[in-house]
Amino acid sequence: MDKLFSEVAVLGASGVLLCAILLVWRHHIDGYITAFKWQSNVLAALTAAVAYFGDDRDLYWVAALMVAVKGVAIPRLLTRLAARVGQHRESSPLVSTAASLVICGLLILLAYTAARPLQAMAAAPTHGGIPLAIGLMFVSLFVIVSSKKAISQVIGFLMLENAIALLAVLATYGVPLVVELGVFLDALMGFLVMQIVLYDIHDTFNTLDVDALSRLKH
Amino acid sequence: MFNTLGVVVEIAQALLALAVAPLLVGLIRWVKARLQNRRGAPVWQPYAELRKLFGKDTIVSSNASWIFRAAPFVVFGSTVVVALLVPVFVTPLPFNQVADLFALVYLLLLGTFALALGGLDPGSAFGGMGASREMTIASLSEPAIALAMLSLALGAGSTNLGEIAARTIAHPTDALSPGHILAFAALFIVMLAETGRLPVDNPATHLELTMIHEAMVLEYSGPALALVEWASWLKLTVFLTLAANLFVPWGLATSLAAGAIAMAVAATVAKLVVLAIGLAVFETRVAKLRLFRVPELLAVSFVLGLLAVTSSFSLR
Amino acid sequence: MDTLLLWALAGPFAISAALAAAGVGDHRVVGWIGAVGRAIAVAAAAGFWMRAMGGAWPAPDANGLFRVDALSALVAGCVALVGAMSMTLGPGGLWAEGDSPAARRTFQAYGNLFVLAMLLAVTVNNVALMWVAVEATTITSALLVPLHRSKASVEASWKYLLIGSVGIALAFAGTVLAYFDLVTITGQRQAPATWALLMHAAPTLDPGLLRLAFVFLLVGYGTKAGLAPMHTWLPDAHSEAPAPLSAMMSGVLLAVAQYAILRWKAVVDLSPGGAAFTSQVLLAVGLLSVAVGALSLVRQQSYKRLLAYSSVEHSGLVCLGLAFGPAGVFASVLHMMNHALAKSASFLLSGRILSRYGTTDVSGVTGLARTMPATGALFAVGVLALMGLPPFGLFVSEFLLFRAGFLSGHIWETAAALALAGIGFVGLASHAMGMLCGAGPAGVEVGERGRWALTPIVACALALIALGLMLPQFVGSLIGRIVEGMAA
Amino acid sequence: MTAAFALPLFWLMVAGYAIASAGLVMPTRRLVRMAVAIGSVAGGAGGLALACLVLWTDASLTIEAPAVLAAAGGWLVHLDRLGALFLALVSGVAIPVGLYAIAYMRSYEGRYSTRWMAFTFGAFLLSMSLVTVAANAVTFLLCWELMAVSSFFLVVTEHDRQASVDAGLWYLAMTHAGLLALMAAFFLLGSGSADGSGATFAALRSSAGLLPSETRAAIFLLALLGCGSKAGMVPFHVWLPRAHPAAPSHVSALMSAVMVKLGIYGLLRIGLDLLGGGPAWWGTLLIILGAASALTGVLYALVADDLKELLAYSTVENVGLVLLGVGAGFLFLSLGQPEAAMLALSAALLHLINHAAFKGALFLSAGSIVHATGTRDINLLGGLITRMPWTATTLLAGSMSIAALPPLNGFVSEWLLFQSFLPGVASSRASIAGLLTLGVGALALTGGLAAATFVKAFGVTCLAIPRSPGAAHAHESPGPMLAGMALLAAACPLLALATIPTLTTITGALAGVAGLPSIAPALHVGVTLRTPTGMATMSPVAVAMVLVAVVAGTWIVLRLIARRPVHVGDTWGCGRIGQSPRMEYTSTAFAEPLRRVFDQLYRPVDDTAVGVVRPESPYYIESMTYQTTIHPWFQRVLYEPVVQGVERVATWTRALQSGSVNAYVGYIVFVLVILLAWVIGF
Repeated sequence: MDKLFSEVAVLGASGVLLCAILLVWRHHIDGYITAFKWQSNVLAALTAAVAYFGDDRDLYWVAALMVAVKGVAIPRLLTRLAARVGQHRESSPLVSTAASLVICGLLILLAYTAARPLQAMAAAPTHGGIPLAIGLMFVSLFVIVSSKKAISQVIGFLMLENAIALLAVLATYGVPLVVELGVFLDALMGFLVMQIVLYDIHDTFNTLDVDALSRLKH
Repeated sequence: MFNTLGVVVEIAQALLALAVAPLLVGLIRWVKARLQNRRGAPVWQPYAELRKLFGKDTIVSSNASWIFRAAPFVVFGSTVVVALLVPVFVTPLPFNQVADLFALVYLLLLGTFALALGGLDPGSAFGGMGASREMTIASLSEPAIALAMLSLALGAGSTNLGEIAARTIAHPTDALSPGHILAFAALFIVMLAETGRLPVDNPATHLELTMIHEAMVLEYSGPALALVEWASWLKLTVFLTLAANLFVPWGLATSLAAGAIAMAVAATVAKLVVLAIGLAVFETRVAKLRLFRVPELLAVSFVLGLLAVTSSFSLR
Repeated sequence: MDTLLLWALAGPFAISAALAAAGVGDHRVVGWIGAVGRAIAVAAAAGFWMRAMGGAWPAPDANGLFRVDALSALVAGCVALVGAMSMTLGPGGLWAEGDSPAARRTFQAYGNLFVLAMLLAVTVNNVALMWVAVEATTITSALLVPLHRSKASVEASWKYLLIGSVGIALAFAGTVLAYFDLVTITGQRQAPATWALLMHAAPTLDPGLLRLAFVFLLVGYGTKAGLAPMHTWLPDAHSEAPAPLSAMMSGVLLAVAQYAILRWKAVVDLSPGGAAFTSQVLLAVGLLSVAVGALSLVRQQSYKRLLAYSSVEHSGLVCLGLAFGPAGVFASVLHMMNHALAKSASFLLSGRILSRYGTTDVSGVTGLARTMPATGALFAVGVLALMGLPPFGLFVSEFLLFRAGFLSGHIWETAAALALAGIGFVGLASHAMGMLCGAGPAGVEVGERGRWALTPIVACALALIALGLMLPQFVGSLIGRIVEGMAA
Repeated sequence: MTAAFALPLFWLMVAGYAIASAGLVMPTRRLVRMAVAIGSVAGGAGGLALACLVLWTDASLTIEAPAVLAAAGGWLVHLDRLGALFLALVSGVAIPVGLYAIAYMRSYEGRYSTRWMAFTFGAFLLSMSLVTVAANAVTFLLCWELMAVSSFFLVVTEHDRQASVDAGLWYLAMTHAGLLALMAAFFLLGSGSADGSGATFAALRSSAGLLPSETRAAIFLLALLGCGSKAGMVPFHVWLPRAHPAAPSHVSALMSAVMVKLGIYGLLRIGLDLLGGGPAWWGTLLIILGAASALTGVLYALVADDLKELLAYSTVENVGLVLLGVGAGFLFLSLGQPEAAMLALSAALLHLINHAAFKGALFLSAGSIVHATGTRDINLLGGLITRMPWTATTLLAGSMSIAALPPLNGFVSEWLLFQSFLPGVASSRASIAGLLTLGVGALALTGGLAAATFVKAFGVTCLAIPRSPGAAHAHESPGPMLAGMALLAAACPLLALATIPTLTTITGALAGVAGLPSIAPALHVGVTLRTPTGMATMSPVAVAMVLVAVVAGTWIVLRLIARRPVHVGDTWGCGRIGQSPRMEYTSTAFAEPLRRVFDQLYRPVDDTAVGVVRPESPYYIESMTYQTTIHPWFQRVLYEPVVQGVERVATWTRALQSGSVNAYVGYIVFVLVILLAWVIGF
């Protein structure tokens, strides 16, 4: 049973990470959104699996919320936003796609090293996925650093949140429900505020290119 | 010796210095004239000058203030006080306890200060020029004097003028020690600068580009001028006496016995005459230096003083 | 009683926010209601303060939603005071003029929520809920930065939002890691991660994992605390935000983030070898912050950014102090409090200056002492206090901080911090003098207006002097309790 | 019995200065001025009485308030004799300066806030007084910096003048650097005691001996930086010639006469009292820095055309002289010659007190001149002695004292300084003897140049004919100002006459500090000063009497024998009638010969430009301008590289805030990666 659980956990985590790699490989904002949507859904599925194997009812609610918020609501809002602002392409990213992929690989390697103390205490069957979660964090951070569009940075940030949610699910079978609810509220509110600011940026600068946002210096 | 008699003797020798000063200057002028193939004025000519000046009216510039009038008294007074300190024929003196070598330097500086202010007061360019130059030379000669005196004080273990003289009398060979000789040389150069002799200043000229002391006193007339001139002669006398009696105090009386004093007076007069003639010869031999070469001369004096001190403590 | 205090503390801000959100915020009477309410909140904070001297409430083993100990009471007091002051002086408060009704409502709605989030962050018992509250501070304040819509303020708000969110997400990762440790060790799934439980379990937790967690937490909360090089949002947001918001962000938001760092440091310190690790990391980050803050002051052109960078510097100092043992913690907490007072007052004054001169350029502001005598004098007081000069509180806290550094054996680090603080001093002084002195530019009105609005700032100045010359007993003993609490 | 008065007197002092500060809330300007005057006189009287009580009886004063500022060690006040000596100095100068301020502050009314001036003035006096009574690190540093802050505000009183602002900034920066150094010094001192946090002077004193010698050296150097920058010691003096002229004159007087002395106090307190002296190089360093300060100060004073700047540089000079004595004291102490050390330190402190009198008088006189003429430029003054006879007289008294002319007080202390060097030259190792010999040379050169400087300062300012309308229309200052000036000027001869009691008080204050003899050796026989080695004797009273008698006697005799009339006429102008001010020697002209002599040091920038040339011939020049400026090179050589270095690093730091949000997030990732690597390796 535990072995199966463990395999499912690692598989799920790998799926989540794979979606991130997929995102790095894509160029279109739509592709980003799709990748993020699938990532959230895979994460939700994994959460449900953990709920099932770990026998934790609260986690089902978390999984459901995840699908609702990150799998459905946010991708839709993002799509609308992308359509409104007319930005479809992550034009000329700071780092070429090939190099990005290589860097992501390296970051995941670093994550494995960094997660050594965690693995040392691998008591729960899900712990095999923890390095993947940390790797996902780094990949998300990399996406934020290398994007030239504010909207892709938002997606990178959402992915970072997914990474942490993945970490929470794998490491501790989620945090207590009241916290989880707070986190979801924050995530949703945070996204909404980001969306408002993105509209503001588009209204004032006529673009979502972050290069335009470099007037404040020194 | 710190009794009334001592004080009387002290005052007497200061008065003697005061009385002898014009004669000494007259002697120097006469010797210089002779060396320059002139007949020269008689040696008592300075007395006549003084008498004439004391009998004249005073003209004071309308710009001048009380400083101008007070300065000659301060100059004269401070120089007389210095004369009180110097062992002319007896040593030690009561006043030696009251002021020492360093005090002597500052007393002389008081005179210079007062005279410089007196020079500035009428507001003429000459007075300002003289004051400026006089202060330049006075300030630059200070370190040399200080070191020369330090060397003397080190030799004697005291800065008391009387004791320095007494010590050299007690150890006559000290007068020929290198420290002593170097200090003498340093003091001699300083003396030339302080008393306005060649090659630093020419007391016989009124050429505006070169004069220092004369420029400063240009506005003075009558009794005031007499005081200033007399003070400057006294200053020269004091310096010569210092040179004579601090470095070669042989013959100086150490008691108030009449015989000793008589011999001491004779010795001092002889030494002063020798020094005066020497000074006249020296002045005739050298040309006046440009003002901006004077600091170099004083630097030489400073170095001599430094060497004097060094040899004083290295030979000890 | 304590619950009542809690309600009295948070209630007024909640009510003001609700009123503003309901659209009735823009009314003189409502302004007065808000002001009175905030006064009550400040009184409640003082009540907590008194209460906390007797010990934490409730008892350490309880698992209630809230727990107020000395540290919470102190930071909550600062938040309530600065929050009350800024909300009263800000748009929609009592004296502010010249903002559109919509701006006033927005400011009152989000501003009060912002204060509420900060209060929640320092009183909540659960580490993860604290995180939720800190995240909420970003969300509520980011929308206020572009209150006066301009390109620069929109840009600043984006940077603030993105960097703040990324940082705070990392803090959550750290929280999860520590929680993971706790759950694994205690075997108690769904254990409520309260501070008391964490402190209790800390000695048995895995030191390696705890350090890993601390790295994430420090980077995360350090971003909010304006520690270099995660501080980049700070000068932008502080300089572009409306002055009252800058006052709150610089004055107390940083303190809230420092509160979180301090709490976590206390936990990690209890694990074997933890104290050495935290103090090294804090030293490195703190020194870097002092350096970046101080050096950025030297050639700064905007006075609001000047104040912002000074915040980075002071945040770095607080961080350094945490590395200097118990005496350093004492100094840091005191410094945090002093800085809250001085910096919020200075930022509020910068708002007055901006509205008179119409520019944030240092070179555009001259003759402040002539054109606005009272504002100028108080601004001078604020800047002098920030420069760490007596008779103001920051002198004493810096004195204690540096002394702790020397006595804890960190001589070279402290000496470096001293030198850097000296550079910052000159940087701040030269710009402030350029502003205060000289003749005012043509076309700028001469004479003070709205003197009453200065009363809270005068109170701040007096409080700073009291802290600087006397350091009253109740402050000292409260901070003493905080230091004791760290070791427990 | 007498000890019971100490506490009330202390509170009288505090209350007095508080009254001065209360000028802030006085309703009328007149009341503001009255508050300042009454407050400073009352406070000064209280402080002076308290200081005398401690100096002359067994009384001491201790006030503890451990609960106030408890965390930092609490307020701790303890007045011992060393402190009392300096308290007497502060209080003694406060009284005349307070009187002076009644009238002087009037010239600021309407232009600047005299209320604020009153407030900071009271705070300045109080903090200076408290520095001398502080008995633990926090009290000392707090008062020390309060003193700096309050005086800073006074320096920038004329806040709309760029020169004042620049001066204020230099002052603030230097004084703060000094504070940081002092802070570090105290913390290092405290690191030796078991409870370093308390850091009372008593605890520090007892634990300082146990510190390793490197730490002691570091403490000494830090204290030297901290106190030296306050005292205006070269090379930390750069603020002084800017700040002192910029401040209102009564404040300049206080700063120059008193505040810089507290730098010396700090040095004595830390270096001598707490550390108990050190190896020979401490004294050597002090002597070298003292000589450098003395010479630098006087050389720049000489060429200064601004009267107050001249006085400020002369303060640097005199601090240098004091440091020479202090350095000799340290040196002799390390060589095991406590009696010689006592002589040197006493000479230094005597000079310090004397300097307070004459520099106070000089600055107040300068203030009076500025008040009357509106300019500080000596080149534009002249002829004031007929227009402002009293001011000119006090200026003269101060000038003569500072030029060390007998029979005034400057002469006595400089004489004693000379004497204090002699035992060292006579009885030490060759290296030390050589050093001290050069010290004597420096002392002498300084004395000579100071005389030249003050001939200029007095002569060119007050004598001859005015060179500007301002000077021509000058009027004598009002009574209170004259009273303040007169008090300080009168102190110059009086202190000379009272040398013996003053010196006895000083030796009493120094007795038992560090390794100095606990029973002060008598430095006098009757009214005659006598150095312990018996090398020299001198009686200021007798010199004064003889000098006055001879001068007066000459005058009387001359009145008797030469009763010729006095005519008033034009100054001789080589035949030209009608002398104009343009023919006079100016300040610049007066200093020209010495400026050329020390060309290598001044490195002046000369600029001669031919103005109008007649068309007839290029040699027929109608006008010509000559300009010379001296930029003190200390700033260029020592400070500008530091400033430029900091600015360069600051510019690099600016690059950090590049504006790119990608970079910003990148920094976070970078730090995270670095720290994670650290954890893994930890």
